Amino acid sequence: MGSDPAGTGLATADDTGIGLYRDMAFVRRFLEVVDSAYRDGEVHGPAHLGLGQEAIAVGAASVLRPGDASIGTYRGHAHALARGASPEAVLRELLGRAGGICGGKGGSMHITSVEHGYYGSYAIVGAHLPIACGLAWAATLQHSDRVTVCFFGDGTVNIGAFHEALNLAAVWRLPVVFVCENNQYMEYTPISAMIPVRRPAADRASAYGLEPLTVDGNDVNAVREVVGSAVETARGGGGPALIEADTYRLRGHSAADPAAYRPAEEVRAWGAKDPLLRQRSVLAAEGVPADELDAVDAAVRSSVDDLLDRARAAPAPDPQDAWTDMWSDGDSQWRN
Amino acid sequence: MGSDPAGTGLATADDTGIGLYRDMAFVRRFLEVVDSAYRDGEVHGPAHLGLGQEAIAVGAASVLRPGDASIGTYRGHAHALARGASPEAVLRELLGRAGGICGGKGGSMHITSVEHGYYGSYAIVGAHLPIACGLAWAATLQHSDRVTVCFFGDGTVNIGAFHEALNLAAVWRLPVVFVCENNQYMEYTPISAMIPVRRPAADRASAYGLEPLTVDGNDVNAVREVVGSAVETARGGGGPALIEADTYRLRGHSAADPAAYRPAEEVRAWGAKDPLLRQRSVLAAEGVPADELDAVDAAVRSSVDDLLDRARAAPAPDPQDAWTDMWSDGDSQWRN
Amino acid sequence: MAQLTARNAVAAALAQEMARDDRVVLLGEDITSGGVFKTTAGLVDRFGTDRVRDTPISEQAIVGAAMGAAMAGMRPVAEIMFADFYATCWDQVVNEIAKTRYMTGGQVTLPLVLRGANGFGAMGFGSQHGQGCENWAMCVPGLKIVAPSGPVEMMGLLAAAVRDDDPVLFFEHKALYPLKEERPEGEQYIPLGVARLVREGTDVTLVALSITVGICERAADELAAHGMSAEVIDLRTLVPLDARTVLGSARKTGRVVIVEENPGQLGWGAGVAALVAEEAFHDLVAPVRRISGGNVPWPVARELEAAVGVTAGRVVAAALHETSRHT
Amino acid sequence: MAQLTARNAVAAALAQEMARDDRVVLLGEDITSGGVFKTTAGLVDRFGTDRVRDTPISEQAIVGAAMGAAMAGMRPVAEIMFADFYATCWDQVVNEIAKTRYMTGGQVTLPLVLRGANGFGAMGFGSQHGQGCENWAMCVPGLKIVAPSGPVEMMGLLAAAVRDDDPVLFFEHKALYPLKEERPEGEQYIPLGVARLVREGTDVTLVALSITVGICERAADELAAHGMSAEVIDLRTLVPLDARTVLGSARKTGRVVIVEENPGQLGWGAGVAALVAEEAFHDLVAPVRRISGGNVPWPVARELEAAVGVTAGRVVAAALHETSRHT
Ligand SMILES: Cc1ncc(C[n+]2csc(CCOP(=O)(O)OP(=O)(O)O)c2C)c(N)n1
Ligand SMILES: Cc1ncc(C[n+]2csc(CCOP(=O)(O)OP(=O)(O)O)c2C)c(N)n1
Ligand SMILES: [Mg+2]
Ligand SMILES: [Mg+2]
Repeated sequence: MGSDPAGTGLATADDTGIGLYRDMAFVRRFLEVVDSAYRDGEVHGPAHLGLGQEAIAVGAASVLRPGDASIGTYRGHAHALARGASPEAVLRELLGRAGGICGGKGGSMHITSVEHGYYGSYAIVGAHLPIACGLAWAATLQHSDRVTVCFFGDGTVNIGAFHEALNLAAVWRLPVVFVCENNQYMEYTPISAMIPVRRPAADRASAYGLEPLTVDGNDVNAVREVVGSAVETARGGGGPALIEADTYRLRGHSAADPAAYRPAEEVRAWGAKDPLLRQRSVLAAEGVPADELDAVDAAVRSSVDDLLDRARAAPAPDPQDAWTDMWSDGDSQWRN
Repeated sequence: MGSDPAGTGLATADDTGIGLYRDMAFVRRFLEVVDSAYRDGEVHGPAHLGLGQEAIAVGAASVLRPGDASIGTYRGHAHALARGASPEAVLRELLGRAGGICGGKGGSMHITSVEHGYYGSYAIVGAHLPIACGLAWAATLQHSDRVTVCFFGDGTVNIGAFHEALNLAAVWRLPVVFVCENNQYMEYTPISAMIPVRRPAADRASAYGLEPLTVDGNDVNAVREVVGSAVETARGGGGPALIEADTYRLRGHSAADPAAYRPAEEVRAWGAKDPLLRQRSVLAAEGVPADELDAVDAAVRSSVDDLLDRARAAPAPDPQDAWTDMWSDGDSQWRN
Repeated sequence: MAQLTARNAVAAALAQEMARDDRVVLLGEDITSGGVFKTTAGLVDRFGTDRVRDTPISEQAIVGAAMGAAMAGMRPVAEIMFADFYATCWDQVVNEIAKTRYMTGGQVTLPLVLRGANGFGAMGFGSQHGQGCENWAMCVPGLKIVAPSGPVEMMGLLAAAVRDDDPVLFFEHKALYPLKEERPEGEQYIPLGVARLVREGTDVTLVALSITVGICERAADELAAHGMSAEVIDLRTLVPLDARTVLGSARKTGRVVIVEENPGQLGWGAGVAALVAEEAFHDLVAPVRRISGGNVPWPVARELEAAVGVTAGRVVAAALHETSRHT
Repeated sequence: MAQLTARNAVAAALAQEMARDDRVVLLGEDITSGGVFKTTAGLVDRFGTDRVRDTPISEQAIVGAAMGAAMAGMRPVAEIMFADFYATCWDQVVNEIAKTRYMTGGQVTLPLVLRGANGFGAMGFGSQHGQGCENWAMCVPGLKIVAPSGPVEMMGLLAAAVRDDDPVLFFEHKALYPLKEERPEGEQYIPLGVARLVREGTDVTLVALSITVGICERAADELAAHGMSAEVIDLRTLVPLDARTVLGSARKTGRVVIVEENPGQLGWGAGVAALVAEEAFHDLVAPVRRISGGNVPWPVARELEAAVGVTAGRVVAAALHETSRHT
C-alpha cells in the first residue's frame, strides 16, 4: 500500500477493511474535485477520471510491495495515488501550477510517480503493455523479485501492442500481471460491439497459454485476492497473468463527455454496485457502525478540499521549465 | 484455377489429380530455376522461395473462382503462378529484365498480378492481413460474392497486425480466409521457441471466436478440401476462417540462406513428406502409371527452361521506367 | 448566410462526396456517434451503417482495411482520431499505401483519404495528442498531404482529397474546428497543389500552412502598422507543393519568413526554406528565416505551452529584423 | 594489423560495451544465430542467452521491452533488422521513448539504443527494405540519431551510443557492412555530436552522412582533377547536430553541396540546407545545392536503381555548375 510522506495522501499502513474504504473514498473525492475543477475551466486539456473504478486501483496497490512497479493509462490518477504519489503534486499538475508531479509537462494524461513505483500514465492505447514487459524483464535480469502490474481498458484488447506484449510476456515467462479494467466501454462505443468473444481479456488468455482470470472489479476484497495471488505467482517465477476486472465508469469517457450514449437503466444498475457502497455493506456486516464511515468520508472530504486550496494557491510554473528535462545531461539543445 | 493466355503457365482447366500434380511440378521447377539463377548472380536482391510449400498455393488456388482475391508475402511466387500470372513476366521481374510483371519496381518480394486476382506480395511481416480485410470488406459493400484468401507464415502470428486483422475480420464477419503456412520456422528461429501455445495459428483461433482449423499442407487434396469449404462458408456469408497448414521449406529462408540451423534428421523427415511425392503416391494408388508423371515432369522442365531462355533474352528495362507508376495521373513530380 | 465551423465543414464535405459517389465509405473509431471531435455528425443517419462504420481500436486494421477496399474499387475515408496515432499504423501508411502502386508497376490505384485531428494549438493535449504529423509523411514519397487553414478551405480541400485517385493524408488542425465562417452556396471544391495568396505584399513573404496562416495574417497586420507590406501565402498542400507560387513571391519581395507550428529540427519549413534558398538565391536580399515550435515534446501547463509555441509577435520580429538589417 | 568489416564493427562495439557494463543487454529477431546481417555474431556464446535474447517477430514488443528495461536501470540495445520496420513500432519510438523523459518531468532516463540495417545502396532490396529512416526520427525531438560512414566509425560511434544516457537510434547502412578497414588497437569510442572533417578544401563544402561520405570523397577526387578543392564533412550524427562545423566550413568556402541518399522531398539535407542558408547567408557566393535520391519508392531492377540513386558524378556536376556561374 502506498504512503505519502506529506501525510495528506493514501497513508493507510494497515490494509484493514476501513483502511481500504478510506483510500477508495479519498480517490473518489479527489476525482470528484478534479471533475468539478475541470467544469470550472481550471484544468487545461482533457481529464479522464476513474470514478467508479477505485476498487481496482486501491485493491491492486494494496497487495504490492514498495519496490514493485505499476503502470497505467491516461485514466491513471487513481493508480498514482494508490501507490502513494503526493496528491498535492498530482493536483498541481492537473491545475497547471508550479510543483506539478510532472513539472507541468505531463498534465492529466501522464501522471507519473516513479518514486512510488508508478512508472507512468500513457495516452496511446496499448502502448504501455510492451513497456510493462520491459520493466518485468529488467527484474529478471537484475535478479530482483519485483513484480510489474499493468492496468489498461477493455478497448485495448483489440490493438496490436496488446497482442505482442501478452505473447512476449508468456514466451519469456515475465513477472508481469496484466489487469484489464473492463468498464464496458471504449470512448462512446460498448466493447461488446467490437469483440467476437464475450469477455474482452479473459476469452483471449488461452491464446497466450494463460488462465482466463476474472474478478468483480467493484469488490476491493476480491481484487486483492485475485491480483494478490497472481502477483505472488509472478514473484515466485510462475510467469505472467491476465486478469479481467469487471467495473463501470460512473461518468463519461473524459470530464467533457456527458455519456448520453449509455442506457439510463444500465447506469442505474451499475450505480448500485458502486465499490464504496459495496465496501460499506461489507463493513456493516462486520459490525462497523455507519457513522464511523461517515466520519471517514468527512475527514477525506476536508483533507481533499484542503489540498485543492493549497494547489490553487500555488504559483504558476516558470515558463523556462519548458526547456528542462529534455536530455539527461540537462541540455535542451539539439544542435550547437 | 488460374490460366495463362500465353499458355506457358498453370493452364490446368480441370482440377484432376494429374492437373494438380502438374501445377505443383511446374511451380517446383520454376522455383528451382530461380534458386539456381540466384546462385548465379542473376537475381538482384533477396529471393524467398516456397520450395516444399507448393501444395498450399496450388491447392488453395484450385478452389478459387477467377473473381476471387488472394494476397501473400515476399514468399509469393507460387501464389502468383497458381492464380495464373504469366510465368515469363514473373521471371523477367526476378531477373530484372524489361517486361517484368511489376515493371522492375517490385522484384522478388513484391510479385503481383491483379489481373489474375493476386493482389500482391508484401514484405513487412503481417502488413497484408489488414489489407486482406479491406479486400473482403469491399466485396460486402459491392454486394459481390468475392472471397479473399490471405497467406502468411507461422512467425506472423506474433505481430500486432495479425491480431488487429483477425479481430476486425471476425467482428465484421468478413468473407476472408486466413491461411497460415506453418513451415516451422521464422527466419532462423523455430516458431516453437516464440509462442506459448503449440500451434501458432490454430491455438489462437478461439480468441477471435473462430474454429481451430488445421490441415496437412503437403497434401494438396486435403488443402483443397479444408480451404475449399472455408471459402464456400465465407462466400455464403458465414464469415472468416483461420486455417493452419503444416508444411516445411525444403531450402533456406531466402536463397542466400544455407539453413544450417536445421537438424539433418528433421530435414530428412520432411523431405519424405514432399508434396510432389505425396501426390505421386496418391495417383499411383489411383492407377496412374509412373511414366505418365515422369512425362509431366519432363514437359514442365522443358517449358520452364524455355521460359528461362526467353526471360534471359529479354532486353534490360528502360531507366526512365523509374519515373512511371508514381501518381495515378501519370505524373511523377511532387512539386511544380 | 449559414455559418460553417471547420468541424461542420468536414462532415459537410464528406456528405457532399458521399452523395455524389456511393463508392465513398467511412470507417473509424466512434464515428457513428458523430466522432469525438464531432466531425462526422449526422452522416450515419443519412448514409447508414454500411457506409459509416465504427471500428475497434485497431489503427493498423483501420488503415489496412481502407487500403484493401481502395484496391478493390471503393473510395474509403478513414478517420485517425489524433494524428499522433499514425505512429501505431505507420507501416500501413508509409510502407504499404505509399508504395504499393509503384512497386506493383501501377497495377493498383489507391483512392483513399486518411483524415483526423492534427496539431498543437496550445490546447493542453500534451506530447502524445498534440503533434503535427504532416512532416512524418512528407519524408515518404507516394502520399499527398493536405492541411487546410479554415472552415471553407477545409470543406473544399477535403472534397478534392476524396475525389483524388491517389492516397491523401488530410490534416485537420484541432484548434480550427470551432472556427466559423460564412458558408458559401453550393458544392465546394478546391484543387490540390495550388497555394492560396492570402494577401498581397511587396516587402516580405510569409509562408504558412494550416494554423499558422491565421498567425501570419495577424503578423501582416502588425507589420503594416510598422509600414511593412507582407505577402501571405497559404501552402494548403505539401504534396503536391506549389513551389512556383512561393518562389515567385520570394523573387518579388526578396525576403521570406516561413512559419511552422512544429518543432523546427526537421519539418516542411526546412523543406520550403531549402527550396527557396536554392532556387531564388539570387533574388534574396535577406536570409530565409524560419519561425517554428520548440524542439521539445509539447508540455501542458499554459505558461509552458506559450514558451514553445509560435506567435505573430515572433513572426513580426523576424520580418522587421531582416528589413532593418538589409534595407 | 587485423581487418575490421563494418558488420564485425557492430559486434565488436557491442562486445566491448557488454564487457565493461553488465547492464548492457541485447534483444532482437534471430540475433543469437548471429543476426541476418551477422552483426551480432559470437555475442551469445560470450555473454549468454540472458544478455542476448531472441524475440518473436514483434517490433512493438521489442522496442517497448527495451524502453521498460531502460526505465528500470538496464541499458538495452534492440535490433530492428531493417530500419523500414520502425514503421511497425513507430509509436514506441516517437510517442513513448522520445517523450517520456520530458513528459514525466525528468522522472525517467532512457539509456537505450535501437539499431539495425538502414538505407538504399542500390542493392535490390526494393521499397520496403531499402529506406533510410533517419529523417523520420529527425522530425521528432527527443531522439539522438547516429549514422556512421565506415567500419572504424561504426565501432566508435556505437560504443558512444551505448554509453549515452539518452535514447539513440543507430542507423547502419547495409551497403557498408562488407567494407573493410584496419582495426585500430584497443577500446574504440567516438563522442556523439562532433562532425568529422574528412578532407580539407577551400572552394566548396560537401556535407555528407553515412553512405554519402564515400560518394563525396570520390567526388572530391574528381573535383581536384578539375582544379577544385572540396572540403568533405561527415556529419556522423543528426541529433546532436554539429552545426558549428558545417557553418564554419560554409563561411570559408562560400559554396555548399549537401549530399543525401534519401528522397529530397524532405530530409536532413533540407534541414542542413535551411540552416546554412539562414545562418551563413552573407558568406555564400552560390546557392546551397542538394543532391538526393529520387522522390519515388525505390525500384529493384539495376537500371532503375541507377536512375534514382545519388552518384559522385551528380555531386561533381553540381559543384562545378556553381563555380562556373559564380567565380
Ligand atoms: C492508439 C490509440 N487509438 C485511439 C485512441 C483514442 N482513445 C483514447 S481512450 C480510448 C478508449 C479506450 O478504451 P479502453 O481501453 O476501454 O479504456 P477506458 O478509456 O475505458 O479506460 C480511445 C479510443 C488512443 N488514445 N490511442
Ligand atoms: C515487421 C517485420 N519484421 C521482421 C521482418 C524480417 N523477416 C522477414 S521474413 C521473416 C520471418 C517470417 O516468418 P514466417 O512468418 O514464418 O514466414 P516464412 O518466411 O516462414 O514464410 C522475418 C523476421 C519483416 N520483413 N517484417
Ligand atoms: Mg473501457
Ligand atoms: Mg515460417
